[in-house]
Amino acid sequence: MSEPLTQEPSVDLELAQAHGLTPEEFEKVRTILGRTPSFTELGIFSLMWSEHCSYKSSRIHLKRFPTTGPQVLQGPGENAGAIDIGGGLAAVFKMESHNHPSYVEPYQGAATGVGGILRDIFTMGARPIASMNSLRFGSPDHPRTKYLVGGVVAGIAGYGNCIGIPTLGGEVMFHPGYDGNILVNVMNLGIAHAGRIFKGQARGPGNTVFYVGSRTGRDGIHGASLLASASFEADSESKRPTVQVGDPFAEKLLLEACLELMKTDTIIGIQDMGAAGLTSSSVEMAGRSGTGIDLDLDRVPVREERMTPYEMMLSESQERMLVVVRRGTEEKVREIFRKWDLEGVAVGEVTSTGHLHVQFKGKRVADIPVKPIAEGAPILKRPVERPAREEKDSRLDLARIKDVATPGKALKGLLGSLNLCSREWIYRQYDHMVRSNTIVRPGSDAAVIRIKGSPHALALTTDCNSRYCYLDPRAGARIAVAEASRNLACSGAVAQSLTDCLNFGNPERPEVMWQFSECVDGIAEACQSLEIPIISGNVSFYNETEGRGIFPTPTIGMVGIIEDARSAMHSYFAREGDLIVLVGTLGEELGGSEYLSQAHQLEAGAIPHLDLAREEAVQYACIDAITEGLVSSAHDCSEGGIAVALAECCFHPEAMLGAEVKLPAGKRLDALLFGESQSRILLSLQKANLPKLEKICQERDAPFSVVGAVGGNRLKISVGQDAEINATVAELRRPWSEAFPTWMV
Amino acid sequence: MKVRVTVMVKKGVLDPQGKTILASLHLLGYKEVTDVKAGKILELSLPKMGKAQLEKKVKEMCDRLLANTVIEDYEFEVGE
Amino acid sequence: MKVRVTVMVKKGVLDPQGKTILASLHLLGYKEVTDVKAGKILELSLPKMGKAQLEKKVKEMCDRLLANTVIEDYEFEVGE
Amino acid sequence: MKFGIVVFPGSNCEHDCYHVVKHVLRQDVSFLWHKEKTLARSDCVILPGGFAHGDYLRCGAMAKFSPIMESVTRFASEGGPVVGICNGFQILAEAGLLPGALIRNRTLHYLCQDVYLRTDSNASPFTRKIPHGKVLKMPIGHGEGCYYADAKTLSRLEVEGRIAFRYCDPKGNLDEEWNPNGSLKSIAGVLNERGNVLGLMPHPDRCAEAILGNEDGRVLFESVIGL
Ligand SMILES: Nc1ncnc2c1ncn2[C@@H]1O[C@H](COP(=O)(O)OP(=O)(O)O)[C@@H](O)[C@H]1O
Ligand SMILES: [Mg+2]
Repeated sequence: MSEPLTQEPSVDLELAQAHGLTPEEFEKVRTILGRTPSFTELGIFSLMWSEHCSYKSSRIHLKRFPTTGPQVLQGPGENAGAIDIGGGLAAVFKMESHNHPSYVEPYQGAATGVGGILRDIFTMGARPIASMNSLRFGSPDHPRTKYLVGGVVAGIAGYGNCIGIPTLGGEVMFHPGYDGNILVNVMNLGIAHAGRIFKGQARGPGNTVFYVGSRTGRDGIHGASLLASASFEADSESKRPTVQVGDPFAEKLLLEACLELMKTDTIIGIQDMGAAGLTSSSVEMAGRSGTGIDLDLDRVPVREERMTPYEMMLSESQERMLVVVRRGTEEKVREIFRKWDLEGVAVGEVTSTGHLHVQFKGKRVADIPVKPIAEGAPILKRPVERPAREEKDSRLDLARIKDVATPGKALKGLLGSLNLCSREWIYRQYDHMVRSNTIVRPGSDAAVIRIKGSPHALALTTDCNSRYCYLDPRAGARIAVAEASRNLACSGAVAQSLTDCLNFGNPERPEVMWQFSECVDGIAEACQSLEIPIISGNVSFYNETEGRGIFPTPTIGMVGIIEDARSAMHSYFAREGDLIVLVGTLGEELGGSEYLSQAHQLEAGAIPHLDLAREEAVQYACIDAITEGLVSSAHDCSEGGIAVALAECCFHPEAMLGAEVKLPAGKRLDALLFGESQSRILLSLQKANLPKLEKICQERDAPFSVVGAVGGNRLKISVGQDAEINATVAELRRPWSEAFPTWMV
Repeated sequence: MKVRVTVMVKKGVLDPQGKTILASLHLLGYKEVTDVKAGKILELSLPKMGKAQLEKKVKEMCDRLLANTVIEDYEFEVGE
Repeated sequence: MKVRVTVMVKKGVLDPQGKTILASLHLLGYKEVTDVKAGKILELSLPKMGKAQLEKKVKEMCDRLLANTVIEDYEFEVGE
Repeated sequence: MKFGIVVFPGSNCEHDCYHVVKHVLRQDVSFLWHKEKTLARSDCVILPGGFAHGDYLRCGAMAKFSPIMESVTRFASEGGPVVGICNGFQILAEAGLLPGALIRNRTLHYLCQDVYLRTDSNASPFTRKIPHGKVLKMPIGHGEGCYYADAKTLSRLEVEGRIAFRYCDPKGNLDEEWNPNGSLKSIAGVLNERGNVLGLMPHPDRCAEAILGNEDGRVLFESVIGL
């Protein structure tokens, strides 16, 4: 080890703490190195051991996830997971968060979030073909909300549209709990040849390490470590001059160049340089392969003058990859990147030293044993404690709440609320048709894409009711999985696997860790029961501002397969005279509902009960009925209950159709119409198909009842003898379709 | 009165547009161009008012709407 | 040397961006703004050269690439 | 028939066009990388949608200088059929192969949705199989699709029957409400003087198969093939 660069600050505990390391962690660094780290080394350790890279708070919990299954080709641990989808093809997918950056600069934050998840996918050798986005914003009245919504949506559109990957759906929710911490979760799915999946590895000493893509600047230095380890304070905006700016055009070239390179036999391993850039890509690749890497920073393409080794190792500049290629194939690699007008520079070599050696201007500026830094990150067992608050919120005395007096008005109110209204204002800005695969467009329960050259189609959805997760994290997380899978079932797809994005507050708070742990268990239980393995995911902690954390939000992104693409189903009534069937039972559970929150400003009560066996029966009955070609539409009941679900069924984008529905009287009208009981799907079908459906439901042990018929231009819902809702579809649709654009103006 | 507001990407922040235009100029043979920065210009028309008042107002508009001060710098110039 | 090329929408051509910004300014309460025109600015860096030569070159770049004269006008200014 | 699909850096609908031509219509087809100089004996050239050069500066501004464009221009001047879809239209306009320009949508938003088009000219290889006045449903996906040309050019286009498609309501009536981007005269597609070069913002390549729920775009390809 030569002398540290003179201009670099000398390292002590204080500086280490400023980098987010605890005194114990700093001691551990010194033990590993046998000396005090240089400034550059300190930066490298702080990144690798940040929450973002090391998962130090979450790791012990994530072990409880079921991650295996016959379809799983690649589980968690690589850049993304992969499943077998038949015909020699694999679906590669993952979800990522870009919450803090999107709050600071919504357009670029969301855009670079898309860019990052895309690299995770094509790094595996898959061509990305579908994106989803799950968003949470603060109160609609908060002065920053509109600006954030506009910026985030434009950023996702700007990046995704330019690179030519359709954004097919997602979810949006508004709640004051997200005022200071919005959530921007983006998911991507790509298709690869099952036998040609690439990994982030650096095998074979003597092989060459290539830097490809855009040049390195001083972007987001300290982003990953600081953002992921320190909570957000009100004045944080001023502290952040280095926002990353995305360049979707550069990424498009990088994508095409990498896919072209992957057709040659040059690649040993490849990994994107996301947050923690050159540092995490080199350390992780060498770590997985038990090798070392020598890097020569003088060869790293930079776009700014006088960049220091510290800056180069920590930069989060976008649209870059690290590729290890077989020795002797360097010229082929250069040629491909030249064709695409991108940087493609050999910056190092794989070694057998087991060390990361970083060279700059003839001096060695870092010398770190790879294994201890890659695997020796602290694993924390943070205290977990159930908060007292839960007791109070779970009590809900319905006797003190007046039943709904004018259900028609209440329905219009719900349909015209920002949480339930049409999302067309958003998805119209997303190119959701490019690549010409889209069979079911955004607007239905799940989006469906065909796979060219295969008879199958894929269905995608993202779901999470975070109010449920706040009231009861374990049960809420279970419902998130069940609902996602139910949404897939409504398109005719059998759920195959999921990815998750676990968004939580400060893990140093025992009650946040309790929420986290409960949610993990809830997800695991539902996955076990429904046999849906988890193949990838992401954890985002510290979504907290001035002591106020978000609702626990474990977003689920799920992928299913439809055997015959032609049977893909949407959620709109399609034929006059069709019968409407409810698979599942009516239920009257009002706790935690959107209705209670909107009509009574109450976020309380027991959330709906979920019986996973019943759930499975209902879903499979729906899938069977769709597969056999019996139904004209399928829609699940979620937020807003059966009344909102029925209204949504009437809103066919091209031809609205009404319905007449009769429900038996229950205990309370509001609970019957707007309660959110689980495991319910509304089907519409021709009368002649009813016996067949009956048989399916009996075989599957799924309760069902005929509740009405499609037709006319009104939605009429009677309960017992009384017509409780009777409105034209047009008059219901107006508030639903106009709420978002009107609010955004 | 006319006010010309110029908004440019902050130093050090990536300017993908400028970068790409530079590459195109090189392709067209204008190799002597060494850098391109892209920005926007907004020409506002306002009624006559005092300079101090005008400057205060325009600055406010820039901070609130016309520029994104997280990644952009702005300047403005008052014309006739 | 730096050259600042300003590209503005031609008179008579639709300028949806200017129009939208004007509407937003009005929403924010800046009712006194009567018009907004949106344009682009491109700052080129070039080595020192004679003024005539420079102007000829930049004009050529504008005509060929930097502006579309069907919809845009341009002007440029040479700085230090 | 052999199709050539030009691929610019940033094109992103080249695979969609390829799929339609090759797998739906079973024609010969090859990609033409923009740095190439020849058209590989193509009988018809397609400039696909996308964001050539990121659409930085102006859509299509830089693509017009790609080496392949010289051959495309020559091919067009010899009467060869050339169609530019979406970004391809923007490139043809920038290159001067078609009149006018495409500017930002009047809402400033990117729009991805279905539109209705009235066929106003079937005097081109791409529209000759479409009955005059026929209404087609097609998706659009663009942020800068508002057609602009000066008054003289517009009236010339009209007089010479060079407006191929206009945005309309489902029955074929011109109506500003059904003009998604603010295009002058509701113009969605135009022809060059000779009628062999077509530019249009909507995507026939996204609606040429039953599985996608809409086959209205197919007739454009069938027209040029002569099926
Ligand atoms: N951010 C978004 N981007 C694109 N599409 C969205 C977004 N949010 C919601 N959607 C679409 O709007 C429809 C309704 O969403 P949601 O109410 O969350 O559905 P569900 O309750 O069935 O999960 C879905 O098709 C969904 O994909
Ligand atoms: Mg649903």
